[in-house]
Amino acid sequence: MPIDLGYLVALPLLASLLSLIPSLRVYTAFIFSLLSFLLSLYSFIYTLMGDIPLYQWIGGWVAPLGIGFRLDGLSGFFLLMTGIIGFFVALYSFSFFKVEYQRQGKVFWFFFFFLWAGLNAFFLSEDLFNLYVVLEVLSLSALVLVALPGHRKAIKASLNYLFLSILASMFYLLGVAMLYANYGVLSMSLLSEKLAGTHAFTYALFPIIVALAIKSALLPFHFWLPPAHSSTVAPASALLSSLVVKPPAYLMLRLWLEVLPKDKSLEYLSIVLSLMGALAILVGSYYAIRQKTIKMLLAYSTVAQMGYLFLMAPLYYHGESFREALLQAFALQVFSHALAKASMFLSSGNAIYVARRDDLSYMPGFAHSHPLTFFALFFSGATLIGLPLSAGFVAKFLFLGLSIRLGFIFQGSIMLFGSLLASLYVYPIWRESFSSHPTKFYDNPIPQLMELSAFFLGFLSFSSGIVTFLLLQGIVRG
Amino acid sequence: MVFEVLSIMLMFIGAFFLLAGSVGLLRLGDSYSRLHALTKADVLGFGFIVLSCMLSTSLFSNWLKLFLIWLLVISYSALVGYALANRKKNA
Amino acid sequence: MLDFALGIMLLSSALVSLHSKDLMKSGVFFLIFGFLSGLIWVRLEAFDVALVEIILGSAITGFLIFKLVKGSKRRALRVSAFTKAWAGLVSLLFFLFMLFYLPTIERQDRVGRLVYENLHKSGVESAVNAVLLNFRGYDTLLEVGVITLAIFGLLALELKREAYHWDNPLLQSFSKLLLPFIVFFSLYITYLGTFSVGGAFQGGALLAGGLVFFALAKQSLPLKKSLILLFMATGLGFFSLVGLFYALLGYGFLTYPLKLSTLTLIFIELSIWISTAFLLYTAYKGKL
Amino acid sequence: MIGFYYFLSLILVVVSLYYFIVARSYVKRLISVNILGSGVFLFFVATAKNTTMENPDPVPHALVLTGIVVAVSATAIAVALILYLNKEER
Repeated sequence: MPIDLGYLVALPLLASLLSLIPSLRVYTAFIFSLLSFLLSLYSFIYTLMGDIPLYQWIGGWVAPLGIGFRLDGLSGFFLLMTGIIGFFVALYSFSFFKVEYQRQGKVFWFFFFFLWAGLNAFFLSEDLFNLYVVLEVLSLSALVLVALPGHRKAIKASLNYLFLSILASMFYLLGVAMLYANYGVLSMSLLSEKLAGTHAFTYALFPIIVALAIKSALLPFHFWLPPAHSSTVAPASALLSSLVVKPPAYLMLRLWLEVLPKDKSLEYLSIVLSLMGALAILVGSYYAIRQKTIKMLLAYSTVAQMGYLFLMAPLYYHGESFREALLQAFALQVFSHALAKASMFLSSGNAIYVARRDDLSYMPGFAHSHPLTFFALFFSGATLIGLPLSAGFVAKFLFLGLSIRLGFIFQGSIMLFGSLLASLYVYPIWRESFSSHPTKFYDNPIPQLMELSAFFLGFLSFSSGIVTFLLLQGIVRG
Repeated sequence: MVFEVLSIMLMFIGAFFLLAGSVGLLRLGDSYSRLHALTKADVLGFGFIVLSCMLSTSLFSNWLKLFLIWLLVISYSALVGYALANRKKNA
Repeated sequence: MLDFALGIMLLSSALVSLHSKDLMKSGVFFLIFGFLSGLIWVRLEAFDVALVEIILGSAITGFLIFKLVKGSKRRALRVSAFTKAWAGLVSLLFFLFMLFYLPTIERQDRVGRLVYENLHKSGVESAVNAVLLNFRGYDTLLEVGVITLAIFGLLALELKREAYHWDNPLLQSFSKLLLPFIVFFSLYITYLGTFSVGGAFQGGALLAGGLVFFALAKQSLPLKKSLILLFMATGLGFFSLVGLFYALLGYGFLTYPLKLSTLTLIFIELSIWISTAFLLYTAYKGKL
Repeated sequence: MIGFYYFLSLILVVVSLYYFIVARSYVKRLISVNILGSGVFLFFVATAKNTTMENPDPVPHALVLTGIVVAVSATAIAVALILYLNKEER
């Protein structure tokens, strides 16, 4: 029985308003994060069984007039990802804000639920202008989360992030205005019919692709991401790195596979994007290896991992016949990176809580004093590299198979080299936390909830490699 | 018919005073006297334009709205004139 | 001919505002740019947009920017000659690229014809407000969310800086005299929105202007902090509650049955009116 | 007449893009972003007028209204952040 998709957006919004009331804060935070998680789970299960794609026109006004929600395999899968990460980050934040940053803890929940509502709204909506407003919701709430700690570095990072994201939003709006001027339609499903056989959309494509590249920190525009993601509190940077950079890449894939017809300029664009993706992997990994502090290392690794999604751009263009396999590989790569990065940022939060320092050389010997956090680091690191059994491995394996079958050897080789580089920057974390004679032995315990949530996220990212056939069933059905 | 002619004539007089005000703003050297030109001539010009609009409408509600607008313009331009002069003195 | 004159004035004010070294001058010319673009919207028969642009786009944005002009250093960012060169190149290329694009736009009626056909079903006579509240009501819900999010974000930063004010007896008495009329007039503008030009955001912005004018004379509103917080949150809260209410009733999210739609829309407009006003008022004060 | 406004919006966008990159202080960068927004909104409203109907197409008007409110809220946060930075410096 299909639920009303409006709940997925309206409930977190209400939760954010309720969390302003001091007495209700902890209860609303727990109840509504659980509720939103169950709603996302239900909508994912619905994509496994119900008839999809499910369209719901808000206000009863059909396509060109009104705005529509669209739930299909891909968006259901990403809703599940948002639900899982949101729920575990909420658990982590309960005890984190009791122990540290009490002042920020009061306002954190408002922006946390707003971010969650924005992500749900993004994965559901199929109207281009509506996506502009949701992108603005995402970047403003992410921005305040970056500026939360209040020290100078965080404010400067969030200011640069703000200017770049406003510029990107205005470019995206210009692209939408150009499409509306030519085709008179804003909804994606109608646009795909109108675009067949015309050429005017290639002009509008340029501002949109530049905007999405800026928002997902593709190479030439990646300067705002490392300071932004590393200068804020652990749960906020976990949310930012795993969830906020993903929607622009998701929108680009949806535009590419479902809306835009085949066109010469699209092919050149896919080659340019693939080169920028490859450069992002190489440069991101190079900087990640040279970093001294764990948060900067993880932020640069986000830049590198996002490069994979753009590296495969030619496959999206040529792989018309392998549409299901491409969707599965893309979804799994995003899913595995999101969970792994979230659990790594949360466990880095644990490390900083214990060691009171951010730089790598002072990482406490986790293997001895806090085995749970070490296992979280191990599992999520394995997923980032793509060791077998993990979801990362399955995603890379699918991508590799596709790139060989479609004859894109360059993309396949860059991906393999990228995995090698990934192991180069994940290994120092393991070496430090596994060192037999740690520089300083820390035995003050980390709150139980913080360790458990980091561990579960890492474990899920690793073990979901085993159940991928179940996870990807929704995408196969449509 | 006479109302139209009258309103157009009033419109021209208003426009003339606005022109005088802006010329005064450009030509006069000292900022206080420029302030004089700005507040006095423009408000007078505006009054004439409002008068000409009043003549051209037959509805009483429009007539009342225009009168209220004229009252507002007079009061706030006096206030702005006073504010600018005051800030200029203390700055 | 008039368009040409307006266009040139708009462009020159933009250029002066962008190019001038003195920040106060660029702030003033930004205000002029805002008012001129408001005039251009009137020229293009976009009256609702003109109202919002003049109040929100230029007056309140200008006021926010003026808060910055005194404090900030002029040389915060280093800009090398190389940056200037590639910036010029990029914008020139973008200009040529768009120049090729412009001729491809033809004259066609887009969604507008559909809006006018379904206007009678939307419960509101004015076309823009029908689109804003009923046809694309979800956009407006998220947009109220954006402004609520921004201002609460501003409060979360806990800026201790005192807002600019000028306690002058004349200003105090005049603003006290004017405030009731402004409140009444902004309510009239909001209610007018269901028939012709006007609406929730215009009225809210107007009331915000009145409140800022009142607070400019160093007078604080006689309301408690929690009440102001409540007013700020009513827009988003009421709108999403109404959306959920209709979803629970089975009509669907944000779907208003025909006979109830006018009433619901008026209540939604009032909630947006009160929350926009107090949100922008807090944006001026910088703290509660 | 419409073509002139399309061209005007194009110039506004390009000029403010140049000054965004070359801006020396955060205030100038903020002003250039706002002017870029006005340019894009002018493009939208010119499209609204570019129809065969006698009164213009209301959808772009609603979109521009939403855009202006979003731009104002982003400017409000930018102002708060810049004030914070200026306060820190002294």
